[in-house]
Amino acid sequence: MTPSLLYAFAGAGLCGIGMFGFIQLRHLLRKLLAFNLIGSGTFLVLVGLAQHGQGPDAVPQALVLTGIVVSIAATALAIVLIRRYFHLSGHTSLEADDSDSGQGGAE
Amino acid sequence: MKRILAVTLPLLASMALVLLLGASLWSIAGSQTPVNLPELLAGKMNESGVNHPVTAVLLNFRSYDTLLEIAVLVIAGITGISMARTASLEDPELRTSDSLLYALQRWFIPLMLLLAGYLLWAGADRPGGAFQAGAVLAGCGVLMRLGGIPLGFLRPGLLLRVGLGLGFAVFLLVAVLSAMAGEAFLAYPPGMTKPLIITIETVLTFSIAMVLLALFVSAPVNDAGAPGEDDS
Amino acid sequence: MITAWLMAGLLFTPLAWAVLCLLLDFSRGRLVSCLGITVQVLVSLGLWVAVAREGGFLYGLGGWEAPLGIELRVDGLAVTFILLTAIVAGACGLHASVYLAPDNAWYRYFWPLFWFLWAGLNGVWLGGDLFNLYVGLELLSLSAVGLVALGGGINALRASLRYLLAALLGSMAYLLGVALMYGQFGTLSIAGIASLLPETQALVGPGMAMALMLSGLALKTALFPLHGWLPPAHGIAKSPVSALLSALVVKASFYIAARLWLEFGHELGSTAVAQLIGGLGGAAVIWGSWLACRQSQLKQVVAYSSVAQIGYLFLLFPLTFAVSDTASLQAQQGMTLQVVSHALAKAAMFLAAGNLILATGSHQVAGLAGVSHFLPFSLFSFGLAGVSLMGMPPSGGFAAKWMLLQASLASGQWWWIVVLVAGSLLSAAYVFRIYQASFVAKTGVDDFYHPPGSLEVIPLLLALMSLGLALVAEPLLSVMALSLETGGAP
Amino acid sequence: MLEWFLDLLLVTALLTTAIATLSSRDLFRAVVVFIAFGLLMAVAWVRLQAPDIALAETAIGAGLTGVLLLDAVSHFRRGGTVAASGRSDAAGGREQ
Repeated sequence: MTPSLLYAFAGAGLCGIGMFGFIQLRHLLRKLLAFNLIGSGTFLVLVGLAQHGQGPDAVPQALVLTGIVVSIAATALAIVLIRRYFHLSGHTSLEADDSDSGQGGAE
Repeated sequence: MKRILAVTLPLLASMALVLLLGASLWSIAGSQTPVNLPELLAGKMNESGVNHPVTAVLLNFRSYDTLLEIAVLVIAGITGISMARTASLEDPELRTSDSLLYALQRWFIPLMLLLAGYLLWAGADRPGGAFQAGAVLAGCGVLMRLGGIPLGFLRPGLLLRVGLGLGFAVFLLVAVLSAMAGEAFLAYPPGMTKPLIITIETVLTFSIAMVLLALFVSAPVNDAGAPGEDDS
Repeated sequence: MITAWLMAGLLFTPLAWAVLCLLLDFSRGRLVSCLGITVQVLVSLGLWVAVAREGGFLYGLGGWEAPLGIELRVDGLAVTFILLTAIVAGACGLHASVYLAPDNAWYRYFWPLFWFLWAGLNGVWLGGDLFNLYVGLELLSLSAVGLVALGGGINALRASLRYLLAALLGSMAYLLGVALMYGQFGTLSIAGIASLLPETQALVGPGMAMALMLSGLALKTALFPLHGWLPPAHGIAKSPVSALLSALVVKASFYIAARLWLEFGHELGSTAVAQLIGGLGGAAVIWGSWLACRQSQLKQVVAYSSVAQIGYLFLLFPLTFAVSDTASLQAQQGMTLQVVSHALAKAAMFLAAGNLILATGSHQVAGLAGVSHFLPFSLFSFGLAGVSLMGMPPSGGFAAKWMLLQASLASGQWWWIVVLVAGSLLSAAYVFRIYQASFVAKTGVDDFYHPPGSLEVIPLLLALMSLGLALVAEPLLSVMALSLETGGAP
Repeated sequence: MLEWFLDLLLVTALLTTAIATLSSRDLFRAVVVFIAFGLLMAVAWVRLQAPDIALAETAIGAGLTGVLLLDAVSHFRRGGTVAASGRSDAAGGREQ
């Protein structure tokens, strides 16, 4: 057991917490927070596990940097979509009451 | 009953996930990795053109990842500004007449600009680089915008789109030129590695900052009209 | 040497055109894109011919080899899918250039997203590195979400948000699997891991990694019961976009799952897992087709049909696990034919559906009344594509299902035959339902809008290709089978 | 020994803030706790000898995401300009 591995386990925990929130929560912004928690957990697992045996490893660190940028891009995009969705519909969750008419309908 | 089930099922599922993950982490930690990538990396560092291993991986060994990652950022930016209906950037709603913010602005913005420059410069040898510098630069812009300083270049227009694409375009150009000169896509010609990496990092810093700022600005705050509602 | 230029062109063109189109408005972007489509189709064709002649090769990006750098795996299957992408995406692009209204300010962003999508697809077909595939998948998903959201209406936004959340969760699960794989093996190269697997003792970690990656990819491929996000997104997007999504984007994540299964499945799979995935695929075939029969909106019918047709692909998993080599080969060939024929047929179907909606001004199946009399041409391409989906000879769908049937027989898994037959019957039902609606006589004069000829020709050509696929299946399959080992030239 | 203690403390804090982020009833608070989580993550990256990620996490993860999220929350609080009138449940983010 090394500190790195401890963080990897913490990452696993974060993934679980995030996963629960992602499924359970309705509010889109909260879902997004949960997704970010899963992301952080995954990154911790990636680096923590790789550095467990052999000390600092630049490759997973670079991967995590890439991953962070990708996930901020996704998060920011999601926020823009959520805001516009709220702006037009007044809903903050997908399971809105008009879902029966929401199937298709537009071209 | 249904409510309870709706809570317990995800709870059980995520607990199972954690347990399984923990077990596999424990199992993996017990064995040595058959490939020692850090050692390989250390052996090739002198060919990479920079002294900082993370930068070497990001912009040389795995530069294709970085190229695609910037593409992802640009996509997010494009979709962001496609949603944007900001009629005017000098919207009163956005201007915060907070004295604290004003003070923050006066002191922070020069400092942050300095920090961004340092991070960019440090990237080749020490922790730092385009992403961090770009993020700090974007933070600067956010502060300026919150303070009501009109950032004209963020108006959805050609200038903004040039800004979004510039870093990516330069990166891509370097990639394809090196493919023409050398043997493979993104294989920098020998001797040119360091200047090329520095160039890419500099333009990327600006582009990253632009994208992030565009996404912040493009949040549809003050538009009432739904554009072309569901027709084609 | 020529392959090096072709590879550079293949990687460069879509990305460069994306940036270029970002600077232009829709109409100019249309001109530039037509040029780009031509270039890309030629380059893809050139690469396909090169690989067909000389065999596949590995392409180290940046001049670095596998464990340290990223290697692209340019083999027969990959170049076939690249060519397929060039044909289908090119057709969708051309259709979109006429279909989308140039005066709508939103559509200036169509072309950049379209090109980024194409770049992502090529990246996924070629990817040989687990993490690079993750970035490629994200590129694909985000541009697809952007394209769905481009309409901007409430329903489009809801569909794209649902799509985005599903895609993000799927990629995160995949990335978590990648993290475990890296922790176990210290490398990200798929080929490298495959060569290390037989010597590995403790398989708990890689097994869990595999499970995570497969479930993430299944979510992104909309495998039953994780398909909830697909019909709204594919149904509400503009027709050329729906065609792209259904024909190509969902195949990308499936392709990765199939590659992982074929490379790692021997060590990490088990009969139970293989049968479970196959069972979900079978359920998708039945359930998707059943729901397709019950939709009242035209594009929803086509979207649910995608859920069903994707299900067939997952029969690959049980039909390649612990079976004879011939059965496994037949299943793989059936799978590739199914991907190709479904891509062509579904693109044709969505584009034709778009034309029909344009013509009738209605999204409802019932709104098609009178179409057969006044617009037989639009209906014809739709019907031809339907023939391939049903799996009637000599279509590509028939060849694919025939291969899968033979593989099921050869491996003694007769229960998949039931799925194949039931799926074909149900798909016949939903295709004929459309026909029936369009043959309802409508009194009065022809008040339909007649789409321009270029819109009509594109789906027709795609449908004909899908229909004639079985005739050229033999040479196609021989190229698809070219792996890196059979070739030799780098 | 002290380092182990610090690591354990940090891990506990990470998990606690994560749970607090998701269980907080008020959306604004949730975002604030999430920003705190991002800062703790940055410390964790320092402990993992990954200063690059620590910098990125502070600037991007905690900083920019935080600003974006806060901005969005305030937007929800104000209510949408078009359609939110009469839908008070959507504004505070309290429906679950």
